[in-house]
Amino acid sequence: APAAASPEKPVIGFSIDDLRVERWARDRDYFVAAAEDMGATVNVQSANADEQRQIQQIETMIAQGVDAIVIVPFNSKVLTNTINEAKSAGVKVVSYDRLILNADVDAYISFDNVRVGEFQAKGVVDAQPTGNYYLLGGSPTDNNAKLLREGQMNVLKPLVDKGDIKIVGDQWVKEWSPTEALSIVENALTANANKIDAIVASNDGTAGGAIQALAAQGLAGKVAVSGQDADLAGVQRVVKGTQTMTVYKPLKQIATEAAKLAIQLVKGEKPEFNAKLDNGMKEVDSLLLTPTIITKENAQLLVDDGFYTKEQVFGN
Amino acid sequence: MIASGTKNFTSLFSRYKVLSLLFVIAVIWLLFGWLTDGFFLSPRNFSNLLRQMAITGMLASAMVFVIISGEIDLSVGSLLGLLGGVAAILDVRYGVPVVANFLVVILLGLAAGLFNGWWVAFRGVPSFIVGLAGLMAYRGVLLGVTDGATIAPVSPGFVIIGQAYLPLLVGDILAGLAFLLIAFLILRSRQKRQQYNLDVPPLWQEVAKLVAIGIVIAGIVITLDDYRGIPIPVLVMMIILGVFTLLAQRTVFGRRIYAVGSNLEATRLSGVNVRMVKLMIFGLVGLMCAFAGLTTTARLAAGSPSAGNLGELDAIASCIIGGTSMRGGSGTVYGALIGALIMASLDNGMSMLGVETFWQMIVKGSILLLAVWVDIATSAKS
Amino acid sequence: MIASGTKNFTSLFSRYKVLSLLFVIAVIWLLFGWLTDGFFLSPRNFSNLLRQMAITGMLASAMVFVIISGEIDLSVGSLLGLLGGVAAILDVRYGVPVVANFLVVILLGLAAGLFNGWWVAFRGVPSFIVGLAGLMAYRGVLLGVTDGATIAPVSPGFVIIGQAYLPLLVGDILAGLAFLLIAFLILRSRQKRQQYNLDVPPLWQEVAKLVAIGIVIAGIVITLDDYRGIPIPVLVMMIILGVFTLLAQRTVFGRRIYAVGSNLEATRLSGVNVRMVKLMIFGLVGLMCAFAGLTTTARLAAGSPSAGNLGELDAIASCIIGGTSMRGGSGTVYGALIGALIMASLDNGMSMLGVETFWQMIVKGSILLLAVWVDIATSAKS
Amino acid sequence: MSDYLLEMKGIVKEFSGVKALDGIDLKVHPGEVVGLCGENGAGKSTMMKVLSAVYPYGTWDGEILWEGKPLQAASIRETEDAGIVIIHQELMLVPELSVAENIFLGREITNGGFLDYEAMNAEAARLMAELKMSHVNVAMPVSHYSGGVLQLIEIAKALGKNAKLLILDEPSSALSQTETEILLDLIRGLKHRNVACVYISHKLEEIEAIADTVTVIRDGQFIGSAPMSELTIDKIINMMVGRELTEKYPHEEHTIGDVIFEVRHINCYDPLNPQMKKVDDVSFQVRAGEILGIAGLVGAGRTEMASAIFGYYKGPHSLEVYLNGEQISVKDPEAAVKHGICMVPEDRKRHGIVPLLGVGQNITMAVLPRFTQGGLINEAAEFATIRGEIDRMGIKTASPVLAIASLSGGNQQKAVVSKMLLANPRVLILDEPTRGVDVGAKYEIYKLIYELAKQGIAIIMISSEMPEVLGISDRVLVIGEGQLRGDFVNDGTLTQEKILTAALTRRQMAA
Ligand SMILES: Nc1ncnc2c1ncn2[C@@H]1O[C@H](COP(=O)(O)OP(=O)(O)OP(=O)(O)O)[C@@H](O)[C@H]1O
Ligand SMILES: Nc1ncnc2c1ncn2[C@@H]1O[C@H](COP(=O)(O)OP(=O)(O)OP(=O)(O)O)[C@@H](O)[C@H]1O
Ligand SMILES: [Mg+2]
Ligand SMILES: [Mg+2]
Repeated sequence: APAAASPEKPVIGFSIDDLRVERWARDRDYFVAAAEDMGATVNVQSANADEQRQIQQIETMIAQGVDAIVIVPFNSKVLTNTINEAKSAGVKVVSYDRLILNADVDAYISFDNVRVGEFQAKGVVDAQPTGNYYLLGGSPTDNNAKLLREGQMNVLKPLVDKGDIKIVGDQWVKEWSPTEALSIVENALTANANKIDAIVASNDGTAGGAIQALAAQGLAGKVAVSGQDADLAGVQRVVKGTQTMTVYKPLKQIATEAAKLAIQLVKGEKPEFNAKLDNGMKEVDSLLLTPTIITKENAQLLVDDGFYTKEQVFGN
Repeated sequence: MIASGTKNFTSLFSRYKVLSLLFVIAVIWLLFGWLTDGFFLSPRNFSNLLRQMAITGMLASAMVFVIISGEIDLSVGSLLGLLGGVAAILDVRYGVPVVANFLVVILLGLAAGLFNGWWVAFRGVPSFIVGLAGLMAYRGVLLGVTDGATIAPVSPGFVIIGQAYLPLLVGDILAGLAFLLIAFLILRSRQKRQQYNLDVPPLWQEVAKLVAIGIVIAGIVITLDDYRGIPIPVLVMMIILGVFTLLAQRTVFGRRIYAVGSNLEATRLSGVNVRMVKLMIFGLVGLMCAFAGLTTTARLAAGSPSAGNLGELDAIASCIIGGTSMRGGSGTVYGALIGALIMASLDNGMSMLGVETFWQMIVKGSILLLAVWVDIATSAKS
Repeated sequence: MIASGTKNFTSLFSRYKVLSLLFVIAVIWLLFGWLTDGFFLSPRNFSNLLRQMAITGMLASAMVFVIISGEIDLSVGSLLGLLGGVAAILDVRYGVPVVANFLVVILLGLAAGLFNGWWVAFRGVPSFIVGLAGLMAYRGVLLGVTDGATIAPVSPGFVIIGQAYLPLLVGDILAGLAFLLIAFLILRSRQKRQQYNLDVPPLWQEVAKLVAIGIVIAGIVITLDDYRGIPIPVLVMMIILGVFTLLAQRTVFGRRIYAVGSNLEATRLSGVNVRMVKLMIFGLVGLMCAFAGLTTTARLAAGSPSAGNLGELDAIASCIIGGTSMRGGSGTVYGALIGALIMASLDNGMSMLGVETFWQMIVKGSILLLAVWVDIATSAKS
Repeated sequence: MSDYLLEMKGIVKEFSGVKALDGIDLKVHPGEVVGLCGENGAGKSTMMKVLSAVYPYGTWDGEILWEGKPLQAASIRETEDAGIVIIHQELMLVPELSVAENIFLGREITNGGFLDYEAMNAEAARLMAELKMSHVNVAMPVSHYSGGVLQLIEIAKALGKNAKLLILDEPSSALSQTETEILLDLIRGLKHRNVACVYISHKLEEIEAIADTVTVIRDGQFIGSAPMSELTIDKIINMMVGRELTEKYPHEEHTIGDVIFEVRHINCYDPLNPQMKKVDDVSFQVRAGEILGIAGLVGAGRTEMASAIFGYYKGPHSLEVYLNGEQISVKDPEAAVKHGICMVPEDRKRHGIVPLLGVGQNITMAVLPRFTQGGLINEAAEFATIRGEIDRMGIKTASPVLAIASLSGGNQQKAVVSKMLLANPRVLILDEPTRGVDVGAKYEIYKLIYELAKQGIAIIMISSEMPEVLGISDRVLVIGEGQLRGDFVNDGTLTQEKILTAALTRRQMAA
C-alpha cells in the first residue's frame, strides 16, 4: 500500500515500458533495491508496450500522490500532456533510458537507442566486414525499433555505398516475436540459397529465432548475428559462438543512479549531470552512461559485474 | 429501457441485471478503496477512471450494436489507430485547422465503416474475416503513412478534446438540461399512455425513479467538479450513451438491430432490408472509431503507430461483461459502458496498488471470469 | 468425407468447396513462384511452408471443433505459450527427461482445456469471456514462472520434435501405410454397404478416388523427400488431420459436435449430454495447445514468454478461411488446415520477396478478404 | 380474365435439380377463400413462397398475374406493398422483441423520428383482442410465450397489414378448436371486406368449413381445382393421396397392463414470475400399453407439464416421478432418455430438428452409439436403419443426407417422431405429434402408436386436435389453467363437449 509521501520517506513511481521483457525486470530489481536502501518506497508499473496504458498508469500515480515518477517511455513522443499534469501536481519527472520528447522533464538518464543500434551494426561489421547482410528489425509499431534501425544504418550506409556489403533483405518482426523471426530467416535463407553472411537482429529474442533457422541449415556460428539486452540465452549463445555479439547495458549502474537522482530531486538537492540534451521543449539535464558490446572475448565482464553467475554464462 | 406499468416485469428483471453489474463494481471499488487507503475513491481518481474508460467506452457503444446484430468487428482497434494517425498527420504535417481536420477524419471513419459493412452485408463475407482483414490492412496503412514513427506534437487546439475540462458552470447547466430532458421524456410517455388508455404506473413510482436518476447525475457531476469538472472525452461519451440508448430503444433502426440479431430470417421475411441495417451498423462503428481515434490522438498529443492496439478485444469484452449476448439479439449500451468501467477500474486499482504485471494479468483474467459468472448466476435466479 | 453413393450430392458440393480453396492456393503459389523465380516452389520452401504452418495447423485442428460447436476459444495462444514455457523450464531448470516432460505438459494442457470447458459447459459463462480470461491469465502465469526471461537452451532430445526430419525410408513406409489404411477404410465401407444392400458407387469411381489420394500423398512425400524428408511437426500435423477427420466424420462424439453447434436445444432433448460434449471439445483444444506449445519450444530451442502471441487469431482465421461457419454447425478439419496453409503461404511468400511490412499487412488483409469471398461466391453458385 | 385477383400459371421451382413444383396453376378471385391441399412435401409452402417473393422473380419459371398485371417482385417488400401477406408455416417471430414490436416489424409507427410505442401497443392490443387474446401482454418479449399464442401473434401481425390476399400456411396446426373457430370467423369477416385468402391446412374439416374453392397438388403437380360445394373431405383426400382412405383412425386391439409410470404433484411456475403457477399440482398414472390422451385449451399448461416430466422446464418447478413403482430423478433430458422416457417436443424448429444435419443423422441422433463398432460409426448399418425409417414413416426426401431444414414441415415432423421411436422408449410423451402432418401420414403415425402400445409402452399424447384425442386414446386427461380437470375413460361415450366443459369448469378445491 502506498505510504503518505514526505521528503524523508519519498514515494517514487516507476513506470516501465514492458516488464515482460527480461531486461526491464532487471532494471526494476536494481532500482527498487537502490531506492529502498535510500529510504524510499517504490510503486512499479508495466505498461506492457502500450502507450495508452502507460499514460493511465502515470495518471494513477499522480492521483496517488507520489513525489517523483521515473518513466521508461514506450513511446517517447506521447507523454507531453501527462507530464504537464505531473508538473502541475508538483511531481518530479525523470526520463529513464529513453528521452521523453516535447515535455517538461526534470532529468534524463540513459543509454541511447540510436547508439545501441550503431553498436549492433558495428559488432556485425567487425565480424563480417563484407558480404550479404539481412536486417531483422523489431516490432514495426514500436518507435524504439525505428531508433535502433536508425543507428544501424548510420554504420551500414557508408559501407553499402562503398559496395562492401549488400543488404539482401529487410523485414520487421511483429511484436518482437522469436517465432516470427525464425520463419522470416528460414524464408530469407531459402530465397537467397543460404547466401547470407550476416544478420543484424535488433534484440536477443529475435536473434535467437534467427539462429535456430541458421542451425537448421548448419550455418549457426558461420553467420554473424547481432543482438541486444544481454539476455541469458543470448549471452550463452555468444559464448557458444552462434551469436556474434550482444549489447550490455550496466543496468545496476543506471538503475542505482536513477534512484539516487530521483530522490535528490525530491529532496531539492542538485544531482550531478554530464550533459544537456534538447528534447524539443527544453535543454534537459542528462546523465549519459555507456553501453558495452559483449562478445565471446569479454563475456567474463558480465560475471565480474555480478550480472550473471559464472555457471550461468559458461556452464559447468 | 424506459419502464412502464405493463413492462414492470421485464424492467424489474433488466434492472436486476444492471444491479448485479453495479454490485460487481461496488465490490471492486470498495476493495480498492480500502486497499489504497481511500486514494482509489478520491474525486481525482474518479475523474481519471472515467477518462481512462472513455476511449474503450466509445468503441464499445458501437460494438454493442454489432454484437447485438449477431456480428463482430475486429478492425476497430486498427481503424482507431489509422484515423488517429491521419488526424495527427493532417495537423502536424499539413496544419489543417482543427475543425476541418475533425470533419475529414469523421467522414473517413464513416467511409471505412461502411466499406467493412458492405463486405459483410452485400458480399456475404463473415464479419470475423472482414474484421481480421481490416485489423491487418488498416494497421498496415497506418504504418505506411506514418512510416512507423510517432507523429508529434499535435497542436494545442486539438489536444483540448482529449485533455480539457468543461468549465464547472457549463457542466452543471448541461447536467441540469440532461435531467430535464429525461424527466420530460418520462412524463410525456406517461401522458401518452393515459391518452391511449394503457396502464400507467403509480405516480410516486415515476417520481422515485426520477429522483434516483437525479441523484446519480448530481453525484457524478459533483464528484467531477470536486476535481476539475467534466473532462471533454467523458462528456462525449455521455452524449454518445444518451443518443445511442435512445437509438436502441426508441428508433426503427435500433429495434431492427435487435430483430436482425435475434432472428435474421424472420426479420427479412417481415420485409425489413436487413442488409441496409447491417451496413448502417458498421457505418456507426466507423464513426465511433473516428471519435475514439481523435480522442486518442488528443490525449497522446501525438499520432502513434501502435495506438488502439488490441482495442477491439477491450471493446468486445466490455460489451460482454455488460450483458450483451454473443449469440446476438440482446444487449444494452449502458451495459457496455459499465463493462468498460469495470475493466478500467481493475487496471486503475491494480496499478495504484503496484501489483506486479503478471499478477495483474492473472487477477484481471480471473475477475473478468468471476464478474460475468456472478452476473449470470444472479440473473438466472431472479 | 468418405463419400458414398447416397452422399454423392453433399460430397460433390463439399468437394467444390475444397476445390475453390485449392484454386486460391494455386493462384497464390503460382504468383509467388513466378515472382521469386521459382524459389517459392522449391522442395525446400515447400518443406518450410509446411513446417511454418504446423503450429497454427495444430491449433486450428482443434479450434475448428470449438467453432463448429458454436463457441470460440481465445486462450489458445497464451495456453500454447504457457505450456511451451513450462516444458522449457522442466527441461532447462529441472532436467526432466524428455518423454516425462512431454507427458506432464500434455496432461497439463488437457487439464487447462477441461478447466476452460468446465466454465463454459457447466457454469454457463460465454466462451468468449472464458477465453479472454485465459488469454490474460495464462500469459500472466507464463510471465510469472519465467519472470519474463527466455528459457534456453533446451536439450537436443527435445529439439528433435521441432526440427528433425523423419528418415526417408521411414517416411515412405508411413505414407504407404497411411495409403493402405485409407484404401482399407474405403473398401470395407463399400463391402459393408453391399452387405446391407445399400447403393454402392461404381468400382471405377472408388478406384479413381484412391488413385487421386495416392497421387497427392506420393506428391507430398516425394517433394519433401527431395529436401530432407518429412519434418516431425508436419508428421504430427498429418496424424492429427487423419485422427480428427475420422473423429469428426465417424464417431459419435464428432457427430454430436456438429449437432450441438447446429441446434443445442434439440440435441439436448434427444438425450445427448451436451455439456459433456462441450467439455470434451475444450479438453481437445487443451491437448492441441500442448502439442503446439511443445513444437514451438522445440523449434525455438527455447521457451519464450511471447510464444503464441496472437496465435488464437491465426487459428480462428484458418478455420474460417477453410469454410467453417462462425454460426456453428459446419466446418472441416482439412478445411482449417488448408486455411492455415493459405495464411502461411502469404507470410512466407511476402517475406521471401522482402515486401515492406506495411505492404505485407495490407496485402495479407486484402487477400484474406478476397480468398474468403472467392470461396463464398463460387460455392454459392455450385 | 381480370376478374381474378391472382393467377399463377405453370409455376416450376427446382431445388438443386429436384423439381418441387412442376407446372402448378392457382387462381383466386377477390374475396375468395381458396383451400390449398396436398400431402406433406407436395409443394404447398413452396408455391406460397414463390408467390410472396421469398423466392424472388427469376428463381422460378412460370407467370404470376396480380390484378391482371404481371407480378415480378424481387422482394417481400414489393409483394407486401401490392397487398400479398403471408403467414409462414414455421413461426417467423423475433423472440427478443415485444409482441407489439413483432406485430409492427417492418412497418413501425414513428412520431418525429422516434417509435411511438404507445400507439403501437394500443393497436397491437386491439389486434390481439380481436383474436380473443386480450390477456397477452403486448409489451412482453415474444420469448415469454409459446405454442398457440405465438401462432396467434403471427396472425395478428398479418392482420395488421392491409392485405388484399392473405396466405395462411397451416395457421391452425398449433391451435385448438376454440382458437381455430375464432380464426375462421375472422377470415369470414375479411371476406366481407373483399379480402381473399389462400388457406393451407391438413385439417380438412377447416377447409370444408371455410373454403370456396379447393386446389389440390401432389408431388409438385397440379391435380385439380373445384368449388367446395362439389367436393367432400373424402374426395379431397382421394385427390391428395391418389387412393381411398376409408378410416382416419386405425383401431387395433392392445392389452393394457399395470401402472408403469406415475407422476405426482407437478407444480410449475412461470420462469419470470415465480408467483404465477403454470401447472398446479397435477398427478396421474399411465399403464403399460395404455394410450393416454391429454386435452386442453391452448395455454392450458400441457407443454409445461410435459417439459417438467422430461426434465427441461426452465422455470422453478417440483414433481415426483415413479417408474415401475420406484421413484426416479429426472433432472435433465439425458436422464429421462436413460430411463426410457422419451419425448417428441411441440416446437419442432426449436426443440426438434438439428437443421444442418442430414435427415438420417437427425433420425439416428438419440441412438447413435448403437451403431459404433470399435469406436467408429458403422455408417452402412446406420444407413440401413435410416433407410428403414424413411420408408416406414414415408418421409419424402431427395436423399437421406439432405439437410433436414430443406424438408417440408410435415416431413420434418415425421423425422422427429422417428428419432424418438428408435430410442426404444418405455414411456413415450408426444406433444402434438401430428402437427402439420397430412392425413395419410397421420394414419401411419397412429398405427405406429398402436404398434408401440402393443409392445407395452405407455404413451402420453398431448393434442389440441380433439378428434384425434378421441380417436385413439384409451383414456383422456383434461387440463385447464394448469389444473387437472377431468380423467375420462374413452369408452365411446366421451364427446368433445364433455371435454370442453371439463376444461372450462373451474374446480372448487384442488384435490
Ligand atoms: N430449400 C430447399 N432445398 C431443397 N429442397 C426443398 C427446399 N425447400 C423445399 N424443398 C422440397 O420441396 C418439396 C416441397 O416442399 P414444401 O415445403 O413446399 O411442401 P408442403 O407441401 O408445404 O408440405 P407440408 O405439408 O409438409 O408443409 C419437398 O420435397 C421439400 O423437400
Ligand atoms: N392466460 C395467459 N396469460 C399469459 N400467457 C399465457 C396465458 N395462457 C397461455 N399463455 C402463454 O402460453 C404458453 C402456453 O402455451 P401452450 O399453447 O404451449 O400451452 P399448452 O397447454 O401446451 O397448450 P398447447 O399445447 O395446446 O399449445 C405459456 O407459456 C404462456 O406464456
Ligand atoms: Mg408446408
Ligand atoms: Mg403445448
